[in-house]
Parts: sequence; C-alpha cells; structure tokens
Amino acid sequence: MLVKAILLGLVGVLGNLDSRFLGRTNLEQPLVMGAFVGLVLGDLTKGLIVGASLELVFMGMANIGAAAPPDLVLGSVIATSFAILSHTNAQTALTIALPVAILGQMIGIVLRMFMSTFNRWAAADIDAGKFAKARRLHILWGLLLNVSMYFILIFLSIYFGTGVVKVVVKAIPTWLTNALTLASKILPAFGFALLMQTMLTKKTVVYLLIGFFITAYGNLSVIAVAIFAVLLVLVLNEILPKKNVATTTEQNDDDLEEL
Amino acid sequence: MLVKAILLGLVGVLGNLDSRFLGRTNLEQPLVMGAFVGLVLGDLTKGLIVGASLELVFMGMANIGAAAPPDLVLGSVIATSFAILSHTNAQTALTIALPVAILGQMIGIVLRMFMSTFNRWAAADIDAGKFAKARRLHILWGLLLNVSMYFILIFLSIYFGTGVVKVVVKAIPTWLTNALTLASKILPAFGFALLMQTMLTKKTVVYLLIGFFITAYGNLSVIAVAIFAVLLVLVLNEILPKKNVATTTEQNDDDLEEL
Amino acid sequence: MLVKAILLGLVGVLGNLDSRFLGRTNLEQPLVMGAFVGLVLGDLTKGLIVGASLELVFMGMANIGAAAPPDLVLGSVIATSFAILSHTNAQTALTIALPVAILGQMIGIVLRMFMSTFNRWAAADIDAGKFAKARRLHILWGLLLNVSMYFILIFLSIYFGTGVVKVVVKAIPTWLTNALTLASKILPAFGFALLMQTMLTKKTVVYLLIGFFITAYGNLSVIAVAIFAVLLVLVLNEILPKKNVATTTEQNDDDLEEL
Amino acid sequence: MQTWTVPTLNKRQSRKRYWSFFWRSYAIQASWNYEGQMNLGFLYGIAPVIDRIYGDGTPASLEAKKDAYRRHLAFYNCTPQTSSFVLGVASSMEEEYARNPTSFDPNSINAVKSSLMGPLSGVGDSFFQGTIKVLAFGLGVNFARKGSILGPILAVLISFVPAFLVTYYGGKLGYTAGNKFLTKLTKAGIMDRAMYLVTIVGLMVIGSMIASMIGITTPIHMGKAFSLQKTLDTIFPQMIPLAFTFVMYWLLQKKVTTGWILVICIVSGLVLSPLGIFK
Amino acid sequence: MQTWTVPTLNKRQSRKRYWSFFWRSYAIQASWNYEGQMNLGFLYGIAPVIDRIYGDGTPASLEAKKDAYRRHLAFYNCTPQTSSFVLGVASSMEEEYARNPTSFDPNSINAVKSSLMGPLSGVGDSFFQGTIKVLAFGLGVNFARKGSILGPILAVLISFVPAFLVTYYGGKLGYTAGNKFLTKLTKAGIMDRAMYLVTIVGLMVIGSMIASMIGITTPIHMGKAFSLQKTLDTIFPQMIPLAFTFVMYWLLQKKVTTGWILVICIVSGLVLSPLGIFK
Amino acid sequence: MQTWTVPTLNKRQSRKRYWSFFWRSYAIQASWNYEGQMNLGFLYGIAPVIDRIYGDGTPASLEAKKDAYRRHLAFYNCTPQTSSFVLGVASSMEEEYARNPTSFDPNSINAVKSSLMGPLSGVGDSFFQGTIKVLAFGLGVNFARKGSILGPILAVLISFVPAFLVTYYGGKLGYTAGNKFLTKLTKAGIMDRAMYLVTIVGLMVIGSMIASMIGITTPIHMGKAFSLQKTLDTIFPQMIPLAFTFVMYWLLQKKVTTGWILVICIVSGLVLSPLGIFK
Ligand SMILES: OC[C@H]1O[C@H](O)[C@@H](O)[C@@H](O)[C@@H]1O
Ligand SMILES: OC[C@H]1O[C@H](O)[C@@H](O)[C@@H](O)[C@@H]1O
Ligand SMILES: OC[C@H]1O[C@H](O)[C@@H](O)[C@@H](O)[C@@H]1O
Repeated sequence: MLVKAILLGLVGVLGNLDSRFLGRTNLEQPLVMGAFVGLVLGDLTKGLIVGASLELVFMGMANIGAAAPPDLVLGSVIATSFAILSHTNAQTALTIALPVAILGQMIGIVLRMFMSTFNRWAAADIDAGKFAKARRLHILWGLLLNVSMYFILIFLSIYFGTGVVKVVVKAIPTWLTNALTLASKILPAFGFALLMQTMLTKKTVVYLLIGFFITAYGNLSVIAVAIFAVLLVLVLNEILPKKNVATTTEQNDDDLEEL
Repeated sequence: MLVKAILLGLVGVLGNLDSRFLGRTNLEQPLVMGAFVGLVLGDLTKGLIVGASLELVFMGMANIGAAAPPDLVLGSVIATSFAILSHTNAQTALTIALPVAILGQMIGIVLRMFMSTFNRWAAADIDAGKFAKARRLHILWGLLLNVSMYFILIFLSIYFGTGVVKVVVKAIPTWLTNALTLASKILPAFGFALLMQTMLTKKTVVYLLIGFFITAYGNLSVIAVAIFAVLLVLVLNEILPKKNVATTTEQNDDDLEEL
Repeated sequence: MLVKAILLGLVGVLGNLDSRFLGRTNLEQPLVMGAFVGLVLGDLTKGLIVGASLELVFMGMANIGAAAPPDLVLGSVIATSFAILSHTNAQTALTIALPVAILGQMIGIVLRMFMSTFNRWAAADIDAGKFAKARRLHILWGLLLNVSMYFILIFLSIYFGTGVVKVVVKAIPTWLTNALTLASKILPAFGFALLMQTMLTKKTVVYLLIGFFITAYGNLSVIAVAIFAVLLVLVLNEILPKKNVATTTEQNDDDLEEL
Repeated sequence: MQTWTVPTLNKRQSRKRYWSFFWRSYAIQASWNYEGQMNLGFLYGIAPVIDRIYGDGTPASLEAKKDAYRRHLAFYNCTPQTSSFVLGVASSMEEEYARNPTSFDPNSINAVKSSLMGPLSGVGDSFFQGTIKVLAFGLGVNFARKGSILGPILAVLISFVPAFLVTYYGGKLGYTAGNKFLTKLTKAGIMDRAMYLVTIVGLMVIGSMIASMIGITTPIHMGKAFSLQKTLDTIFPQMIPLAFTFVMYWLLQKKVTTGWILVICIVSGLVLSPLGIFK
Repeated sequence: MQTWTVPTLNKRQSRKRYWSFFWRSYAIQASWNYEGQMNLGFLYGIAPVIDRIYGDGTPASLEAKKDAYRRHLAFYNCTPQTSSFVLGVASSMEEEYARNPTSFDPNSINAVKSSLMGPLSGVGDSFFQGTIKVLAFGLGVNFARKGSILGPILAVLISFVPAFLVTYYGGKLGYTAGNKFLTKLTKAGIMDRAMYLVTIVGLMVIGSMIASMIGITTPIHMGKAFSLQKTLDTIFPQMIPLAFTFVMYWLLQKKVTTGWILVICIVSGLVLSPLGIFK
Repeated sequence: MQTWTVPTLNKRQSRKRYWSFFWRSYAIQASWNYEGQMNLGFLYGIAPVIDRIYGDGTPASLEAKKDAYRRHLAFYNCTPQTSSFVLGVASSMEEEYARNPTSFDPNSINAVKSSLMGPLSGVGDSFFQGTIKVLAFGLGVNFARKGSILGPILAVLISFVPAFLVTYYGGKLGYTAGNKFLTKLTKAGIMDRAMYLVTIVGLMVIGSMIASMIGITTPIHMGKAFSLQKTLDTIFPQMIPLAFTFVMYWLLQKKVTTGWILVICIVSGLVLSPLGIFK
C-alpha cells in the first residue's frame, strides 16, 4: 500500500503540475488522471472507464478567475483509485472522494492566501537586490508548496483511507469556510488597488469609474468594456486638444489623495 | 362620540403633519397611529396590536415621487378605531376602512391638483412685492388645507359611520378616478417644462435628450443617469475647447423656439 | 378552366404588383385577393368570407427587411380558389394551398438572388452610357420577372391542380432550402460592404464599430442607434477641433486596406 | 449690473441658518402640488437667505429679490431629509450670484437643484423609507405585539435620529461646501465653464426623470393584434411623456400664461382619459 | 473641377418632380434583390433629377452623370412609402453637389441615405404595416364577414390615404427641407464638417444594421456541452455577420469584381450550409 | 536621466527569447496567490528581458532594474496560453522605456497589461477551456469508454497543439508587433498621447473587473421585507466591491505597508463573515 500511495501521490502531483508548470495541457482532466491511476493500480481499462465517466460530468467546468471549486484533480485521482481498489463504479467512488476534494479546496484557499505573503518577501528581496531569490519564490517555493499539498493529501487518503479525511472535513466549521471565502474575495480588491496605484490620477479616475459603472449597471462583460474603451479612445484621440496631454506624465503623482 | 370623533380627527391631523411639517419622522406609520388611537379610545393594547398588524402589511410601501396610493394614515386611524369600537380584528377593520382610504386618495389628488394654482398666486404676490404673502401660501394655507381634509374626513367617518363614506365612494364613477389620475400625470410634465425653460438652449437640448433616451431605451434609473452625467461632464471638461463656453450665458435666450 | 386559370393568374399578378409597383396599398392582402377571386369565379360572397378568414390569420404579419416568409399572395389566391371550386372552408383550402406558398417562397428567393446580377448589368450599362437600359432593368425586367413568376405559378396550379405542385415541393431537398436561405443572408452582407466602401476610412471605421457593438451587446434597435448617433454627432460638433475636419474629404481614399 | 455685498455669517448666525434649513426641510411638503411638487416649500426654505441678501430696500434690490423668489418657483422634488443639503448648496449659490451678478448665470442654480434632486431622492428614499423605516418598525412591531408601548416609541426614535443628523448636517455641509467650491471656481476663473457643465448634468437628469417619472401611456388597441403603445415602444419607449413635456414647453415658449396651461393640463386629463386616448 | 448650374424649378416643374418621387417610390421594389435590395429602384427614382442636371451632353457632364448613376447603385432598403422623403433629400444633395463639386463630398449622399433608411424603415414599417394595415383590415374583415364588398374597398381606401399623404408630401418635404438646410450649411461654410458628421451617423446606422439584419449563425456543437455559437457570443454577439461583412469589404478592396463576389456569396451559401458550418 | 542601449537580438537570441516566453507562460501559475494572482509568474516571465537590459552592473542600472522588477509585482491574471503575448508586448515596452526613460511613462506598461489581460482571459478561457477542451475530451471519452488508451492520448494531443501554437507564436507576435508599433509612435512623436490613451483603456478595464470579478455582497436583511443588498443595488450594483477597492487604495495612499494591508484583508474576512456583514 505504501508504494501505491506514493505512486498515486505522484500522479496527483503530475495533475497539479499541469496547470502550475505545464501550461494546462489538460493532463489534469479526469480522463488522463484516471488512465494514470489505472496504470499504477494495474487496471488500465477500469481506469479509463472511470476516468471517462468522471470526464463527462466535469468536462463543462472551467477555471475562470479566482473562483475555487471543489478540487478536480484530487477528486478524480481518489475516486478512480477507490473504484479500482474497492470494485465500485465511478459515481459511488466520487461520493467517497468528495470529502478529499472539499478538503483540497479549503487547503488550496489557505495556501493561495498564504502565498500572498510572497509578494512582501519578493519586494524585500528586490529592495535588497536579491533578484534570483525573488524569482525563486515563484518557480521554486510556489511549485513546491502546491506540489506537496497534493502529494500529502493523496498519500494520506490512500494510506489511511478516506475515513480520516471525512473526520477532518467534518471538523472544519462552516463559518470558517465562509470566512476564508470572504477573505479570498477581499484580496483581489487589494490587488486591483495596487494596480490602480500606478495609473490613477485625479484626471483619470473618471475612466476607472466609467468602466466600473458600465459593467455595474449594464452587465457588460470585461471584453465588452475593453472593446468600448478602445473605441472611446480612438474617438478621444481625434478630439483631445494636442497640448492637454503632454503634461500627463509629470502629473502622475498628484494622485487622488488630494481630493 | 363627538369628543372621540374630534380626538381621532386630531390623531389623523398629527399623522398628516408628520409628512407635511415634521420631516416624516414616521409618526404617520400604522403602528404609531394605532397607539394614539388606542390611547384616545382607552384601549392602548388593542391599538398597539392592530397597529402592529397593519404595520406588517404596509411596512414595505414607500412614498416615491408623485404616485398616489390609497391613504395610509386615514386607513390605519379608521381601521384601528373600528377594530376597537366594534371588537373586530385588524384585517376585517381594514376592509371597512378601505373606502375611507380610497376617498382620501381621491380627495388628495384633487387637493394637490388644486394647490397647483398656488403657483400662480405666489407668482402674482411676488410680482406685487408681497413676499410674506407668497410664503404664507406654503406654510399657512398649504398646511391648513391638508390638515382640514384629514380632520374632516376622519371626523365624519367616525361620527356618521363609514356607511356614508361607502355611499360616497360608490358614487364616484371610475372614469373620473381615471381622469384625475391622468391629470395628475400630466401636471408633472408641465413642471418639467417649467424647469427646462430656465436651462434649455439650442445647444443644450441634446443633453436633455441623451438623458431621456438612456433611461427610455436602457431602463437606467435617475441615479444611474446622474452618475453617468457627472462622468460625461468630467470627460467633457477635459475636451471642450476653452473659448467655446464663455458665450453660453448670453446665448441663453436663443432658446428652442427658433428651431 | 383555361380562362379561369388565366384570370386567376392575373389576380395574382395584381397582388404582386401591389408591392412591386403600387406602393403597397394592401391590394395584396388576403381580403382583397379573396374578393377578386370571388368575382372571377362568380361567388363574391364566398370569396369575401374566405378572404376575411385568411386575413384574420395573417393580418399581424409584416414584411420587414429581407426576410422571406411563405408567399401570402399565392397562398390566398389559391386557397380562395380551391375553397370556392371544391366547396371547402378557408382553413382546409389553406392547407391545400400551402405547397404553392412554399414553392413561391423558394422560387422568390432564387429570383431575388438572380436579380442581384442586375447590379452587374446596370453597372456595365452605365459605364457604356446606356442609362435608359440601366433604368429598364428595374422598371421593365424586374417587374416582368416578378409578374411572370406569379402568373405561371398560379396558372399551373389551377390548370393542373395542386397535386403537381405538391410533387415538385416534395422533390426539393431540405438542404437546398437551407442553403438558399443562407445564401440570401450572405448577400446583404455584401450589400453593406458595398455601401461602406463609399464612406469607410481609417478614421471613421470606429463609428461603424460603435454602432455595431451598441446593437450587438445592448440589443438596441437601428432606430435607437440612429437617435444616439445624431445626439453623439451634435455633441461632437461642439467639441471637434475646427481644423481637424477640413482634410477629411481628401483622405477618403486612404481607406482601410492599409491597416 | 449692481453687485451686493453679502456679509459672512458669524457663528451664531450660521447656527441659526442651519436650524432654519432643518425646520424648513421638515416642512417642505406642506404645499405639495402636482405642478411644482415641493417648489413652494423650497422657496419657503430659501426665502430667509434671499431676504437677507436683498434686504436693503432699494428698488434694485427689490427687483433682484423678486427675480430670486421667482427662480425658486421652478419644479422641485426631493426626499425631505436630503432637501436641506440642496437648500444649503442653493443658498451658497444665491449669495455668490449676488456678489457677481455679471459672471454668474443664475439659471445654473436651478440646474444644480435638478442634478441633485434626482439622485438624492433615489438615495434618500431608499435609505429612509427602504432601510431605516423597515429596521425601526420591524423592531417596533415585535415590541408592540406584546402590547408594549416601547414599540412605537422606539420606532419613532430610531426613525428620528438618522433623519435629524442627515437633515441638520446635510444643510450645513451643503452650505459650507458650496461656498468653498464656488470660491475656488471663481478664483480659477472657470465659473462659466462650471455652470455650463452643471447645466448639462441638470438637463440629463431632467431627461431621465421625464422618461421615468411621468408614465403616461395610451390604451388604444385593436383586439390582440394591435396595441398602439407597443407600436410606439418599438420606435422609442416613453414617447408620450416626452411629447407631453415638449408640448408644455412649446406652450410656455408661445407665452401662454401658466394659469392657462394649468387649466389645459387638468382639462386634458378629464377629456383624454374618458375618450380612451391616454391613461 | 467643373461646376454645373442647376436652374431652380418653377411651380409646375416642382409639382411634376414631386409626383415623380411619388410614383417612383411606389415602384421602388420592382427589382428587389438580395445584394442591393431596393438600390435599382432608388436609382430609377432619382434618375430624372440626375438626367436634368447633367443633360447638356458634354463629355464632362456625361462622366459626372455616370458617377451619379453609379453612386446610387449602393445598397438601399427602406419602407416604400417613406422612400420618397429619402429621394427628396438625396435629390437636393445631388443638385448641391453639382453646384459645388469641389467642396461637397458626394459620398455623404450615401451616408445620408444610410442614416435615414434604418430609422425610416422602423417607423415606416410599424406605422404602415403595424398600425394602418391592422386598423384598415380589422375594420374591413368585419364588413366582409357579412358578405359586404365594402370590406375590401374600405380597407384599401384607409390604407391608401395615409400612404398617399406620407409619400407625396414626404418627397416634397425632403426636397425643400434638404435644399434649405444645404443652403444654410454652405453659407455658414461648414459643409465639410456637416458632411463628416453625417458620415458618422451613416456608419453607426450601418454598423447597427450589420448587427441586427444579417443574422448568420453557426450550428456547430458537441452534444449539449458545447455550442460554438454560445462560445462566440460570450466574446461578442453577431460576430459572424461582422466577419462576413468585412470579408466582403476586403474582397472589394482587393479589387475582386462584384460579379465574382456575387458568385462567391451564393456558392458559399450552397456549400457552407450543407456542411453544417453556418445557417 | 540615463538611457540604456538595448542591442537588438540576432536570430538565435530571438528564438531563445520566444522559447523563454513560452515556458514561462506555461509556468505562470506556479505561485498563484489571491493578492497579485499571477504577478510573480509574470515577473518571472519578464525577468530575463529586464536582466539583459540592466545587466551592466552599474549602480544606475541596479536601481533601474529594481524599479522594473517592482513594476511587475502589480496584479496580473490572464489565461496562461495567452500570457506569452502579454509578456511579448510588455518586453518590447520595457526595452523602449530603457531607451527613452524621459519621454516614456513606465506606468503605461502596467496599463497595457491591464487592458490586455481582461479581454485575453475572456477569449482565452472560452477558447481553451470552453472549446478546445470540450472537443478534445468529447472525442477522448468515446475512445476511452471502449477501453482504448488512445482516448487520453488523443485528448492531450488535441489540447496541446493549439495551446502550443498560440503560446509560442503569441509571444513572438507580441514582441515584434510591440516593437514595431512603439517605433512608429516614437517617430510620430505621439508617445505621450498614446500612453495617456492606453492608461484610459487600462483603467476602464480595471473598473469593469472590479464590478465583475470581486463579488462581495452583504447578507444583512430583515425578514422578507428588507434586504440591504437589494437596497444598495437600487443605488448602484457592485457598490461593496468598489468600496473595498477604494478602501484598499486609500490605505495604500496613507502609506500603510502592504504587509499590514494583507493582514487587514484576511482578518476582515475572518471577522466580517461570521458577523454576517459581508459574504
Ligand atoms: O480567467 C483567467 C485565468 O484566471 C485564473 O488565473 C485561473 O482560473 C486560470 O485558469 C484562468 O485562465
Ligand atoms: O421621491 C422623492 C419624494 O417624492 C415626493 O415628494 C414624496 O413622495 C416624497 O415622499 C419622496 O421622498
Ligand atoms: O424594412 C423595410 C422594407 O424592407 C424590405 O424592403 C421589404 O420587406 C419592405 O416591405 C420593408 O418595408
């Protein structure tokens, strides 16, 4: 079991690396994960079949922006393993795998929240001129954290059985889940603020608000706003008095604070 | 009964004054009216309970703009009185009070229509330099008319019973109700026209229409249009040729008529 | 039967001429067609009654833009004729007439597609200075083609019975119908491109796109866009630097190709 | 043109003025009428300010005062509690105008009022009637049901406090911020431009109000097949309210007296509704 | 560049011209075709005006006349009854252009036609087909059902009268108002600017028509999970009609003859539909 | 200000750079975090370009290099496969800035990144996850069900090919087109203007993202009668996300260190959610 647990952990690592290191070539999809699990557990056919069933269920799901759905890689690796090991079908196995997927989702949120501190460390490294160290935060530590989480979770679930995971998941109170979710929504607001800082002036804040209100009132997508922004700018280019602009660069520090 | 009718009339007057003189501190709400009626009729508890039931029904209702819903103050004063006097519950009492509320609504419309003539009188007074007289139209006669209407209606309903009111309400033909409603919609159009008169020029009519069409086609609220108007103006401020504007003030009288 | 078939054909021609030559005075409506058919077949009353029933069904239908609904004129002429000749009622007759209406719709699409070639011929005639010939394409050949189609279709249906028509309609495969419909949608795209050619420059393409995206994203009608376009232009008129424009005319040939 | 010196208020006078804004906002609905809605109330509210400016009794002052009074007869409608803010702003503008009657366009005062009244009503109504009232009376009902007199008392108190704060400090804020902003504009020499831009906002808001606050429609139809209102809507929605407004405007341009127009309005209602033309 | 003198019309000639607008609007659909829709009809309608302007037979006139004829081969589609108004306006522009060929951009004539045809179709179709027709035939049916020949007669009469008025006076109005407005613009020396602005309106309307009047979609899908059209719509709706239009435009820029493009259009339809790529 | 000479890349060097864009886009999510999302990944991606520019070891270079590194700590989030395009464009801008540090506003680099990331995510996600993935695995599932190992292999291959093409050539295109365009702008002397306009687009897109990608709401309500969120929505939707963003912005302006703000964010979440204030 130890070897199997390690190997399955490595399959999960591969699935995780797919989106973290391999440009999302869809190795993380249930069909592929299922095949690998099948290979590892010596029942490729079942692995393929279970993977295919799970794939049909999750094919329509997409990772967009910062949303954190139940973890698919964990779900499908564990589900396929259990289907093969305990001779059940895909759907039953998935129900058993669900706690792991949920636990993964929660830990993932905490992890990505924690990695926000990397920004501080990176800034400090840059100030100190330690550029390589700053880069390593991303390519070494970021990867390592992600990968370990997957390995450990799968390893433990397989080695000790999902019963333990279930107990852990039950122990997490709902208010904490909700609180983490809220925190993970507040953080992007901070990200946007950081971004705005480099561009916002008394004069340009109006455009930020135009973009905001078009989407807020008109429900237009970001793409739509981008298209209209480009069209607006083309019209403005024709209209704006030539002088008016030259001074912008210097004005950049008279930012909103004075308001 | 005479005393009670007078006292209840005064309660209604207080309810009316709430929105006419006391800045809408919500004395007019059924709960408060009910309490006062209870006090007057010597059964505070019942007054509170009936008031509370009515409050729950009407709490969500808001007075917005020129709309004229059935009259709440009349409705709750009469309903609570009848509930106490004839030992019924709130809902039954409300059904009995409904004719009064409707009559009140109708008379209210006529009253507010009639008070439109105050504008003429005020204008005449101002022309004649009788400023105090103009002010009194508002603070004396306006109040008096409102208050009397409430007093009389409640007094009569209590003194003669709601039977009489019912007969009167039935005597009002539907076409008249509808006609009054239409008239009360046309009058604001006149108000807007008066307001536009001070601002509209050949050059600025386009902005009136922009505001109109944004709401007409896009269903955006007045707040939304105001926000976009401010944003537009901030952009225009950057763009508008400096000269262009100086002449506006003088042009103000070349209004739309020439078109 | 020959005479009747010819006369009915002429009634159909009149119906067709209504929209092609007589400014759509609504002679083409089922009620009027029915009356004429009744006159021709000697049973005016029945013609009126059948026409009236059909009218009620189709009154709400409008011809807007390039859409090609089942052919109403053919449908009502044939339906009324059959109702009178075979003593059935309007609805039954309509079902029998439907194949003709569909055949008419299909032939109509092909015809209007074919008449697109007139544009080439007209261009050639104009190049050659044969102006009258170009004009005749419209007023002579256009009319003639339209009119013949109606005459022939009705004549044949009446003379040989609708059985033949049914066979023909069944022989047209669905893919062809669909293909023709698609082709008839592509052609207006070409028309718009031709139209744009006279106006589009690098500088003005932005306005084409603004109009497009307002309708695409906001679902606003062409009228709405036209209104906003006029309002926009009035604002631009106030804003645009005076010089900026003078050079437009000459620039017209630096069109989009360079992009 | 003559200018007036408007002495600034000392502390006591300021406080008196803010209280005046407060009370007169409270009473602003006393003569609510369909034509001007709260216009007389607004006039009543700003009257002390005007009287103070043009109080020297000279003929020039008298004329200017009449103009100012007339100005505030214009349509006005806004949540009472937020009206004191508008009173404050308009007062600062009146004073500025008195100081610089040549460079200041008095029409912009009404433009500012119009720009403010729409949004402040939206925010004000939903705050006081949509939020505070529901909270206060939601609580109150719970007490009252058990027969406790605390119910209505608490409800009124909870209603009163935020209303008091918004009304009193709103007036103060409007007046002082108005003053400050106007001084800034004058110094920058961009008063003309600012007034023009303010007019634009005002007109856009009025346009939007025409589209959303009149709501006249036509019931004309023929069976189910045809409804005139639907047909009009395919051209543009709210066409009838716009038409009515422009007809009124046109009557005003034709110098028809407002009294007559008032009669026309009411009579139209009484005639066009029974005829089934509008509703 | 040569200019032409366009003698103004006397009363009789004017009346003749308006009748010509009237009849030729009536016949404007005689050669309705998918590519240009009512373009040949419009050319036929404006031909007398062009012939009169460039009728002196000189080579310069001939060339100008050819250009004018070619100009009106552009796409045109509008409710027939309101087309006479467009004919009127376009005629006044043609005359203006003949008088000032240097300062007047002839492309603006088509821009004006484009700006007008969209809205006038919307209003025209809903008026004539949505309102008048339903009223007329709603009445007519009632008579006809009782067997009365009055039914169709009344219906046609009621249809005819407003159509006649709009068509005849529309043409007159278009021509005279066009003339007046153009003279004003020329005098003010802002013709260039006006034409530029008119082009903007025209292009915006064309853009809107591309988005609303072509309607090609793709049926490509995979089970229920994936529909290409839905995916495209999340980027922007009506992408395919826009693409088709720009492909056509690009072909035109590449100097592909219109005959070939016509063939391409029809063949594409016949190929892409059975392949299940577009519908 | 000092300028740097950025020697152009020879063919081999170019190819190496494009491969670097490719691989580093692939790894761009390695340290995905809530605050900056893919910012560290982007920094990692552009680092070689920066290192090459400021590689001479002088103190001035060191400072400039630090600034450049810091710049790319800004929020960034985009579909990985389309990120290489953004890397390409940003790289060309970095080089341009190094050449003309006086006339080029480095903030516009982040403005461009912001303008691109929104739309490229929309298009990218729907292409790769909405279209390609569904097609590839739709096919793959059919094979796999029959037990064929071809299923996952085919699915991955089909997923890989378009991703490879878009990522590799996207980076190349971004870099070369960026270079070309920037040279053109510099020559035309309109760099300032262009950067200003780019900032406008960037800010509008950020505004739109604030309204659509944060999504904090309040669960406060009283029975069915009152929901605070609904009331806020009548004023304007997405008010809370806007407020949060501006509070963060204000903290930054007050020079609160980002570490503290990070703590504030997380603690707020942990406190405000259980209190039932936001969700
Ligand atoms: O939406 C863009 C981008 O956002 C996040 O970074 C992830 O969810 C990616 O999968 C996605 O492509
Ligand atoms: O909508 C603003 C305002 O309009 C009217 O004046 C009344 O209905 C008030 O209750 C309301 O606050
Ligand atoms: O929509 C305008 C116009 O389009 C086409 O030419 C026809 O369908 C007409 O009936 C219609 O009036």
